[in-house]
Amino acid sequence: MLYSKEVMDHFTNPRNVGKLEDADGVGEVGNAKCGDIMKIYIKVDNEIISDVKFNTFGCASAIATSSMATEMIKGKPIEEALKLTNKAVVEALNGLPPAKIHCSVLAEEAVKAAVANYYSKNSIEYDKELFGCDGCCGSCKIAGE
Amino acid sequence: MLYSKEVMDHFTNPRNVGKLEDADGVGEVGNAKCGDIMKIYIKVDNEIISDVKFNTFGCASAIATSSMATEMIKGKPIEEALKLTNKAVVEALNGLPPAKIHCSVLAEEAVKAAVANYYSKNSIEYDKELFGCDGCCGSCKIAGE
Amino acid sequence: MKLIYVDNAATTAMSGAVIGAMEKSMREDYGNPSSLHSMGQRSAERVRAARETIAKRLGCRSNEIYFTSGGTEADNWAIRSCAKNGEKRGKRHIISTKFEHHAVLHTLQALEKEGFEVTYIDVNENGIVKVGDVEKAIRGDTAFVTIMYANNEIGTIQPIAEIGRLCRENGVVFHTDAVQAVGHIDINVEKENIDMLSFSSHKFHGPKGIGGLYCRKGIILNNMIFGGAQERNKRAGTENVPQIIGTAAALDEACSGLEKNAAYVTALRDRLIDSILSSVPRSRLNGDRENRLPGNISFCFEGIEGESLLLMLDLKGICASSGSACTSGSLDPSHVLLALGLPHEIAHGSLRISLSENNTSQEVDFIAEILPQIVSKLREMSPVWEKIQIGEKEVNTYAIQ
Amino acid sequence: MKLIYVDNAATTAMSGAVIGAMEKSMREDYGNPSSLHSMGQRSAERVRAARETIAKRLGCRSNEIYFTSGGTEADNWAIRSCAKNGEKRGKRHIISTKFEHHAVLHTLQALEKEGFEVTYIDVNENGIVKVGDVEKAIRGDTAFVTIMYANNEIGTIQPIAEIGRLCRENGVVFHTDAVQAVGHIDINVEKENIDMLSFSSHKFHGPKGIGGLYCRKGIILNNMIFGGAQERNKRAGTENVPQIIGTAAALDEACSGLEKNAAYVTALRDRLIDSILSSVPRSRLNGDRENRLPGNISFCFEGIEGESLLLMLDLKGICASSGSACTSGSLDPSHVLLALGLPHEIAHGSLRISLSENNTSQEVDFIAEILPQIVSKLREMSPVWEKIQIGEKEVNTYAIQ
Ligand SMILES: Cc1ncc(COP(=O)(O)O)c(C=O)c1O
Ligand SMILES: Cc1ncc(COP(=O)(O)O)c(C=O)c1O
Repeated sequence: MLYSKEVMDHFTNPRNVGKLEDADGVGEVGNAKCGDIMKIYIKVDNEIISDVKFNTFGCASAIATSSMATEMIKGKPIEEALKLTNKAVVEALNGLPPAKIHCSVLAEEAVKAAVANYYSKNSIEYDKELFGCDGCCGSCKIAGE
Repeated sequence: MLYSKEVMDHFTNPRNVGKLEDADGVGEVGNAKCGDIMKIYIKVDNEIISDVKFNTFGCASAIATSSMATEMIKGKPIEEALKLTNKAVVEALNGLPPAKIHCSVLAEEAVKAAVANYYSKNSIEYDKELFGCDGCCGSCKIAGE
Repeated sequence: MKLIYVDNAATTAMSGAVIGAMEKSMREDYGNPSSLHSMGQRSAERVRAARETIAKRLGCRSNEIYFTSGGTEADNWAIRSCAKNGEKRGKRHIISTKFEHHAVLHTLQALEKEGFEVTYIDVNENGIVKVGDVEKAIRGDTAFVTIMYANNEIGTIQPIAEIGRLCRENGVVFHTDAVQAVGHIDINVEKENIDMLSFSSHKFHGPKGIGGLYCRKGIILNNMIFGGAQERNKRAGTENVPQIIGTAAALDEACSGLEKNAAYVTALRDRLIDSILSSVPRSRLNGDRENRLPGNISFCFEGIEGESLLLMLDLKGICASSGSACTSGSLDPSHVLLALGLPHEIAHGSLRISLSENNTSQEVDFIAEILPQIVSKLREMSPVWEKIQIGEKEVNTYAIQ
Repeated sequence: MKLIYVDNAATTAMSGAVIGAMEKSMREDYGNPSSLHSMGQRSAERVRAARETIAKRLGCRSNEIYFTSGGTEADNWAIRSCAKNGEKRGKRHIISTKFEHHAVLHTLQALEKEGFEVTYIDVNENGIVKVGDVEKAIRGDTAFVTIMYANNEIGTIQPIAEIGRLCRENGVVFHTDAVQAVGHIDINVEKENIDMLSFSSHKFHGPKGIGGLYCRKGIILNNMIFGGAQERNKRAGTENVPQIIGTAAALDEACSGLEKNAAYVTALRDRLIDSILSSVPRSRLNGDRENRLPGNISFCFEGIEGESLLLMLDLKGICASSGSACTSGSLDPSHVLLALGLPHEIAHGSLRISLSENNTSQEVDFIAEILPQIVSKLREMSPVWEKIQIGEKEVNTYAIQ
């Protein structure tokens, strides 16, 4: 198989699909031209991510990484969400094909973008260095190939 | 099959194989370097080829053309033997592969060489034009390919 | 789960009769056709007969057929050979189209690096080359024209006979990659003014890894693979006797049943196209509605991405194809769909269903039922679809990104 | 008439198990390995497993194996790729031998026309390259060395590991055409310092028209056939799944039985060689007596020509081979025998008997009985033999003609 059992599981039964109308932070990365867009909604209560939803346009691994990433940050302190790496997502999914690594990068960045959005909305100071991505998956291409 | 039924017949049961110790004319053409030598012995009685034998070193078509050529001149007036063409031999054998046409040229030339030898021995004047071959099959290569 | 195989443009299931013929040949014809002994000559005779069969079906002489390891090698060979011939006469210009198969495109790109100039003709929105455009592109230094017979992604059939006539009139050699057409459309190289034609057996229920090149007598064919004297000294390598026999058997079967199969498959195709167009909003049929291969259905669905669609279908047992080359590590959508003028984001949402005479109307009905459900499911989780729905992002705005 | 097949160096009868595996694969694995759906991925998995099997048998990693359409393509590819790499670094000198297969020789000749310089090393009278000669030939601008593992006509085995070591020490890439050796001799590319190796399945009871190239990781492999992303983007064309599976099955079977088969075949070989040497006067074994492929017997018989010998044997049901390329329209005797220093006229009288484990001692006895009779019959009608007999023409005098 092209994809691991874990990827196929998260692709066929994606967790946390949907929108949060009253989200505290929303992050969107990627662009349709490149074939992947991820949009993550978070609800934050006492610095804890109490709820999270995603919407993704993209391939199976884009959907699976979104699903896995949301699972990995749900119920976690927001500080911890910021530490989520694409590597951790890939590992949790038991690997991705080389050409699909960029999807995990996108997932990491979507989470960060949602957190950044929450910080901005609430005028919380944050370290911009943590948010390297410009939201264009073109820059992730290097990682993916 | 590579060869016609007729070629295979003359190859497997070559007619007139052997030597004539008291030949009136002997012709040898080709050379071992090129892979074909034909030697034809004729006995002439009253300008008629009363007997003919051949020895050939060469491939199946070299043997078959020798055999066919000797059959075609046996019992014929010597003048007629001179008119034997390689084309007639090829036709009688129901064709040869293109790369093997040179064998039929060699057979024509072996007959002519034997006749020439007979003429010389008997100091009979003859038209040298009829005997174009220098005995080297290299010159026949063009015809064969 | 019973699989529904509708990826016949990628490759076809082998015909049972062809497998039988090949199995027999594998047992019997192991002699090398270059060997002089009877085992070898028997193989040579089988190859001769197979070549004859194929030649008859294409309308040429058997000494105009050369076996290759497939469509790709045939394309590479034809193009390389024509380029070399052109170069010798100082002609370094080539005409092709924007939506050729990679076997053609990548070979042309390699030639561009070597100093050749290639004019890639635009295809219309409907995926059909205009003969007039080819005419305009022909120059004094044009070495040859290579235009595919039918496109592998969108199935559109090109005006080959007319392009052939045009080339003949202008003294330019004409090659066509007919890999998708042979065995599916009635082809006669003589009548259609084709100088060179590539075909591949696995596209018409024959074996993979074998195909051939038709090269009209009189056109110089330069060797690409050197070695023994096989294929009249033009293509070295021990002949693949069982596969050659399989090719002849498959082509014979395909051409005998061509009319009947084409009618049957076309009817299935049209029913499925109509069904999808009516059941899936914002769906778009790629390529001309009529002038397409009997089995080809190519769609773009706005707001979703092809690979996930494909895999969702696969989970339901439906084996189809997306236009985009996901496995190749490329992030780009199909060059064919882009050549039609589709914006990237729409081209990403492509699906190719390619039918064969092995498919049933039950299968087609099942696809018609399942496909809209899956498209809906994916759209529900698509931020792109959301934007399309609320009109925030018009489809056309994608195009100018 | 039951045929006795002793032309196994030309090609082998397919193993029944291999045919079975291929027949199954033809029915089941029709999915295109590039397709993402389950049919396609199943084929991809089968190809992966086959590649692994082959890699294990050759002592390399599976991503160092590339499938080709046979030994010829593998040879062409390796040589073309090495030449290109050399050219980029200003190295345009190549080392090979005088008795390579035409797949190598003709490719090298094409490169010579493009400006490369090739040193063709002499082979000894016994058909074995001296490592010292290779060493002497290496220059600062040597791009690569290509020397066959075992010769196809006379069966001699070359000192590959030592040549490999020498090349490694000198930083020169080493390719070996191991088409005759793989499956017959134990080979380990790692231990033998081989950078690139060609093989062909039909030489070890596998299918025709498929083979492969081992290319050590780190050596740049330039594409020869352009198109799709198959073979890790190195060799385009839809994978021949059943033949790939057949190749793995055949190599596995050949290597499992290698020792046993080699011992059996070597014993048959030696018996037949001894018999011929003692029963046929003025016969000559070509190539080293010991250091040769288990199944190879190559003789020259003075005073007769190979093709007629071959056809006479065929009429008795014995399928063997002559050294000379009769069918190719060439009048020249084998370049291999000439490379041994044999005069043309003796080289014309060559016969190759190549045995496999399918041959029986009864068959060998039959050949030992029939062969001297046929040689006698042909010599009786040979004017060359007559001259040899009467001493008018010494064999050696032919040589200086
Ligand atoms: C139009 C076209 N050309 C060429 C090819 C290449 O053929 P093959 O895979 O047999 O090399 C294909 C299919 O893969 C094709 O569809
Ligand atoms: C030594 C050698 N190299 C290369 C080849 C070519 O292999 P293939 O016929 O599979 O292309 C052969 C056999 O034909 C051979 O014996």
